[in-house]
Amino acid sequence: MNEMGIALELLGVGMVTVFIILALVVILGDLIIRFVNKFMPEPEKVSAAKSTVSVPEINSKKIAAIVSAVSKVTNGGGRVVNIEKL
Amino acid sequence: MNEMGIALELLGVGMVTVFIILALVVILGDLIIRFVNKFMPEPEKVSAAKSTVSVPEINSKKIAAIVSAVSKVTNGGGRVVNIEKL
Amino acid sequence: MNEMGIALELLGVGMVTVFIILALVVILGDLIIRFVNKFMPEPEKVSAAKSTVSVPEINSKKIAAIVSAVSKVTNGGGRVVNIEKL
Amino acid sequence: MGILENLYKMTAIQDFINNPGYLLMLAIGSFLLYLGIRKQYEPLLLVPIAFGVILANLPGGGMGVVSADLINLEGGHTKNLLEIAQDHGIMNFLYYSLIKTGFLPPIIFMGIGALTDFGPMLRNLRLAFFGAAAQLGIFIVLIAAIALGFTAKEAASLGIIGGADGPTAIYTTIKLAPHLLGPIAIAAYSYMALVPVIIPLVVRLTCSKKELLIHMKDMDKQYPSKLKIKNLRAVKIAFPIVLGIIISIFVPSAVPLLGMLLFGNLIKEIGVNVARLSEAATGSILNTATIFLGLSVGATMTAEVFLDFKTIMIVVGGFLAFAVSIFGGIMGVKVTNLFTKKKINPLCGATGLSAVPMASRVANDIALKYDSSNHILQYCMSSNISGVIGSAVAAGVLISFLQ
Amino acid sequence: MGILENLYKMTAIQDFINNPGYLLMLAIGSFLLYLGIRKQYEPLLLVPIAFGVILANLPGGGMGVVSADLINLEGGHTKNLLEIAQDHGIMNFLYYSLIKTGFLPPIIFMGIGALTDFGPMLRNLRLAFFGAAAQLGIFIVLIAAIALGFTAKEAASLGIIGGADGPTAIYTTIKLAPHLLGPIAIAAYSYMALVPVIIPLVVRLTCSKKELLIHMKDMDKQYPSKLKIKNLRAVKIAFPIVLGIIISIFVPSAVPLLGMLLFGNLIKEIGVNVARLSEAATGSILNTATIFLGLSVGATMTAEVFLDFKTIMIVVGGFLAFAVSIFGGIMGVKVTNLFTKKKINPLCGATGLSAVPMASRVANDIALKYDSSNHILQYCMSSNISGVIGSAVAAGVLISFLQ
Amino acid sequence: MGILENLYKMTAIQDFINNPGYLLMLAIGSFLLYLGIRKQYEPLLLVPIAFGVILANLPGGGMGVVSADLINLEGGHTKNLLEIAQDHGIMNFLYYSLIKTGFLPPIIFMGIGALTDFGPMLRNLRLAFFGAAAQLGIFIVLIAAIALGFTAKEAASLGIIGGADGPTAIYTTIKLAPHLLGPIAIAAYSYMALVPVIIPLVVRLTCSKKELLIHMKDMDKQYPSKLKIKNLRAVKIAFPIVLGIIISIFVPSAVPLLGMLLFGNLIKEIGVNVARLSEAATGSILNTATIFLGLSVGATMTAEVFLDFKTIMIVVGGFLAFAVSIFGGIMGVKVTNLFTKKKINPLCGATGLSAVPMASRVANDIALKYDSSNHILQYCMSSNISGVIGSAVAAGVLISFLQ
Ligand code: NA
Ligand code: NA
Ligand code: NA
Repeated sequence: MNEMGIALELLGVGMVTVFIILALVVILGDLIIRFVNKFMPEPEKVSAAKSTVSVPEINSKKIAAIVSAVSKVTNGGGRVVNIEKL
Repeated sequence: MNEMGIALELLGVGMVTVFIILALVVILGDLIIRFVNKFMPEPEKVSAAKSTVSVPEINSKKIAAIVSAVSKVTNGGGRVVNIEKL
Repeated sequence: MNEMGIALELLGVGMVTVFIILALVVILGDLIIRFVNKFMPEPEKVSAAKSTVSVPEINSKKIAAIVSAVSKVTNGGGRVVNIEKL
Repeated sequence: MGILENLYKMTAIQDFINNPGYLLMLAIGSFLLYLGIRKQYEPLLLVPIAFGVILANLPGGGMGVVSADLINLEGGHTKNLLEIAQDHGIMNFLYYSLIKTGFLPPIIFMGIGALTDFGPMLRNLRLAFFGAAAQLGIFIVLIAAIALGFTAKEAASLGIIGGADGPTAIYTTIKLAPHLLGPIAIAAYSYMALVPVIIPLVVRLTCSKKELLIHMKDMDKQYPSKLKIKNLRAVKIAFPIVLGIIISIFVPSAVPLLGMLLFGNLIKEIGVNVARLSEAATGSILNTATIFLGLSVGATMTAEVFLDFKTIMIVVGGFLAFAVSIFGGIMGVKVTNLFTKKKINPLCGATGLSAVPMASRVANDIALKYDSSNHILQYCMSSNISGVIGSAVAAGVLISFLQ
Repeated sequence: MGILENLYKMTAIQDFINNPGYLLMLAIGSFLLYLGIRKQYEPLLLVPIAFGVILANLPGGGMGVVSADLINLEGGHTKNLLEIAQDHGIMNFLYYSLIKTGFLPPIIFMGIGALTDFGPMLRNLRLAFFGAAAQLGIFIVLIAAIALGFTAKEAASLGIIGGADGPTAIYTTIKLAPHLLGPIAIAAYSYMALVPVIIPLVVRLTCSKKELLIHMKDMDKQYPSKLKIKNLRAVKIAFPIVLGIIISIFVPSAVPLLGMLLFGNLIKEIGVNVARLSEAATGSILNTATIFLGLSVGATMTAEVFLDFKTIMIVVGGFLAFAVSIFGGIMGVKVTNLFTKKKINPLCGATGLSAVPMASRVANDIALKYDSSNHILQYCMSSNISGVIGSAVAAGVLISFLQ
Repeated sequence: MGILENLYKMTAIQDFINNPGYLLMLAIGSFLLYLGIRKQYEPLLLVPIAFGVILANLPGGGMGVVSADLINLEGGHTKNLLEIAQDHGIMNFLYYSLIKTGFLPPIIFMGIGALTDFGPMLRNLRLAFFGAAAQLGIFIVLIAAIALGFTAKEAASLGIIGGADGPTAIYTTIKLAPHLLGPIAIAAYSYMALVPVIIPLVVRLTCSKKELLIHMKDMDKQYPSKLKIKNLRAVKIAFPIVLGIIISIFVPSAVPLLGMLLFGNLIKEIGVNVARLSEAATGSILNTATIFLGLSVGATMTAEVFLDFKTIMIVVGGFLAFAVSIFGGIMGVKVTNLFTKKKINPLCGATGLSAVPMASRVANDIALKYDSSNHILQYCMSSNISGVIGSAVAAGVLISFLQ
């Protein structure tokens, strides 16, 4: 049966491909980690300084403090829609 | 006059339809309220519990704290629309 | 050479046009400033009153207070992007 | 010499000399900007529309919407969007992909739905009925316009201004008389902005002081009848679903508008689980749609199309449609009051014409002027919101019969 | 009399009498709404899909997606989008411009990529391999479906539900069997929502208590082997770029999905310098795409298309595909455990089928039930995330061979 | 055996062997990513462009933009967007609907307008004039390119890089020489990122220390002449309207760019009443446009198109255009200084080439190095902003004469 032949071939090709690709994911990931560990082991300082900017470390306590501060000064009329770390 | 005939018919059909529909709005609204009052008079608790699950990153206690803080200082006029974990 | 002729003409037309337009920018800007200074020297009160209606009534002092509060708790890393009146 | 000639040819100066109508249109565009910016007439729509008018009337800029004759090919085919963009520029690309397709008005209705709270209507459900009477202006002006020589399709597009609902007016006009889109849209939004003038005018002409003093809360206390809602959230979720299905069975041609309105409302009421969707519907989608709707509706108003006798008729007819709709709403209440003991303030009928929530605020202000304890805002909101449904239904009837 | 007749003709009542299937579809749409709203089954997708089903089955509303036969013209040409909108309304405009073009699934993948953190996968890289075994259900159900009379393309679209990935299932079905889009999308999202039921079921049938007690952190301490990542940010930036290129060379037909996924991930990892882009990708773009995808996928489910024997087969087959995929992942671990000293908890294989991060949470809960110190969430996330890649690769293979 | 053969056929390995140019393009894409991510060269545009280059050069992925020859049909017709998507995939769908139509650059200009503050220009209006002189590089490089064998249209697209304005360069190239879009866009954005290198270079070659010490604030005190603005808000609202109309009369072909720029600016200046619109223009619309512009511009750079002698000429010519434009701005100041007592620092001319506000910052830094009290940022901003208008006008002239 032709359709069934295709189906069986797809089972073979498909599973083999998926296994190859995810093996590649494992291998490439490993190689990238090794490469980076060897050639750029530390987050470079220039970039690091900049990158800390990118992870806004405003923790929830601070948010609560801000929110309550806002509420207070606006007599309940204001709301903090968004706080961005600069 | 043909166009005028259409116009008069539209006046009739249109106003009748609008009246029927808004009567249906009143009737259906009434029925829905009665139905809900009878079969689900209280906001179910299960659903409420589930929905806190769906706000994943910031835990519910913190949210409750923030929300109550906001409510308190705003005398109920403020609302926290969205809190995102940064 | 025909293409080169076009090129030289474009140099002429183009630079002349750009100079005319930016001269117009200077002249029109000047005229608008003079016109506004003469006919609406002050930010009109009516419009201001109207706009406060539509503007969430969070005045600038309050905003300053909020912003400084945010700066303080976030060590200068946060910024209030938007405050909305509910 | 040749350079100067070429330079002059590049400019649009000769076009203005040949057709001074362009200058008039630029003046009209600037006046609309003045209304939107200084007078704050529905600035969210009127500013983009006005700028669209200006862009469209800068000859040589290629930003005016061209007639459908240039888009239609033989055999019922049309140019495709890529050809439209290449032949007629980006504004026609916008207009023919977003407006002519009828796409944006339902999208805007989705956003409006997600901003609308049916709560006040559910709490005063009976008053919702007066949203029907306040559609009268649509059909009266339709008849008048036909008497004055408009075609039925044009007359319907003119009448729908009396629904006091911008997207509904635009949607109906796209379907029935797209060549009148610009003036009708502008009339609709301008008169919506003039609601604080038009409602008091009509009320003064039709209502007695005694009627305006009818105290809604006192009446409620005297004749308590309202159903108490025990689970508002469940009602609010069920309402748009049931309503959408039932209305759509009666007026299927209103589905694109009402369906999207109620979808928007549904995702609002479901709440946190689909908050991403309602944020998009009321935020980026609604705002983007507003910009492109405004610009491209404005860009339909080229000198050739706008400077026409019909434009003046639309300005006059649109005003009449508004006024008659308010009158209809008021008369609806008066007639009801003849048969009931529990009287209704006729201001709760005047607000049946949509224009949410401005009409209710204006009506509330009038009521408070007569009796400072007579807060009727919540009552007015009921007919006000139902007026949105009413005009969409009327639009559906018109489209269904005339398209 | 004539008026009443016209009024009746305007309504859709006769359509419901002629074809009661519409009513059934409205009931199905309402049931899907119930699942999405009350049961909270993937509400972000299921609510728009369900509403799309309802809109499509309001006869006369013109909101149902029409067959491609009505769009295709002779000579390999199709109607253009403007013609589609004018002939078939805005829902077909949406469907044919955004879905049929294959546009939205990659756009949604971009957003998912920008929301995905590859960190847990990079920290437990070896476990990523089990994302492959968990694609078994795709191919097994494909074979079964062909045996039951589906065409190869239909069978592949059915099988891909076993990838447990909504956009991938939709993309594959658009390419191979667009007439089955509605039921397949609904099955995919419904079963994703049922992961907390399906995983425990399969685990109970296949895993011994001893296996489920395998303690992942203890194993890590006993057999420490993992590479320490010294500069996570650099790895996370390099990873999507390198991976995207290499995978795409092997399975080019997966580029639209995986390329956009990895682009989204890249802009996420770059951080502040392109924050505007990742905000757009995860915010307005993703949300807008979700609304329009849901509505128009739902709108494909008109009575004629849905009420078909194949729909039931899809419901059954989709479930099987899920179950077999979970089984495959578990067996992958069991086989591996035969050859290694460092044992892996089979739950870390069960999560290979995508459904991030719900599958991992469910697996973690099961592990904790057997041993309250056995926190395996981070381990599960590895195969869970790699399962997304795995099913996109499987989709690429299917499209490449069958299209 | 058959399976392995089929598996191999599915991969793109043979394509790379047949055409190693793809590998070179992947390397170029990776290098551009390096510039965008690590060197932070205009990352908002360069990262999407670079990823687009990578996607386009994964053979078999179908993500490369195809030649217009494959899109054009006989009789001036083109494939419609649905056919383009089905025949050539989503990237061509994006490119032909958003870029080839000329849609996105004006949309991006709208966002830039809504981000631009004309205040500094209005306060130092006379300096705006030097934005004209700084367009010199456009026309000089145009002449040079024609001398080297480029067609007039190609030469104009190359020259416009000297306007230092990304969207303007892209818009002009779409209209005149779309086959050069990729390299021209990349050159434009790369050199904009290199402004901190190019301006000091040209300044060092052309300006004496004495000139660079000219103290702008002292000059202002010595020769006070400036008009005081009494109502800045009114001026800022009137300015874009009046300016837009007048400029558009002179250079109608610049309307799509300048009209949208000034519309964006107008909604910004109106403020709170239309805040929803300016938020959309600078937020979701601008960000979405940037992603899709970047990806699809990058995707035009397939191996066949890019690996051409002209690409190198564009790289060299683009640099020259930048340098000559800066030179033109400086010479404009020097010539003016010959005739006036109130001297101007030539750095205020160097900033006439756009690249807002980076050029001004760089010029300010140079001035401060010579005299730490000579803060010229506000002065530079005037010619810097007017440079945006200047290059859009130049683009209008080029398009008007050559299209
Ligand atoms: Na109305
Ligand atoms: Na999967
Ligand atoms: Na410039």
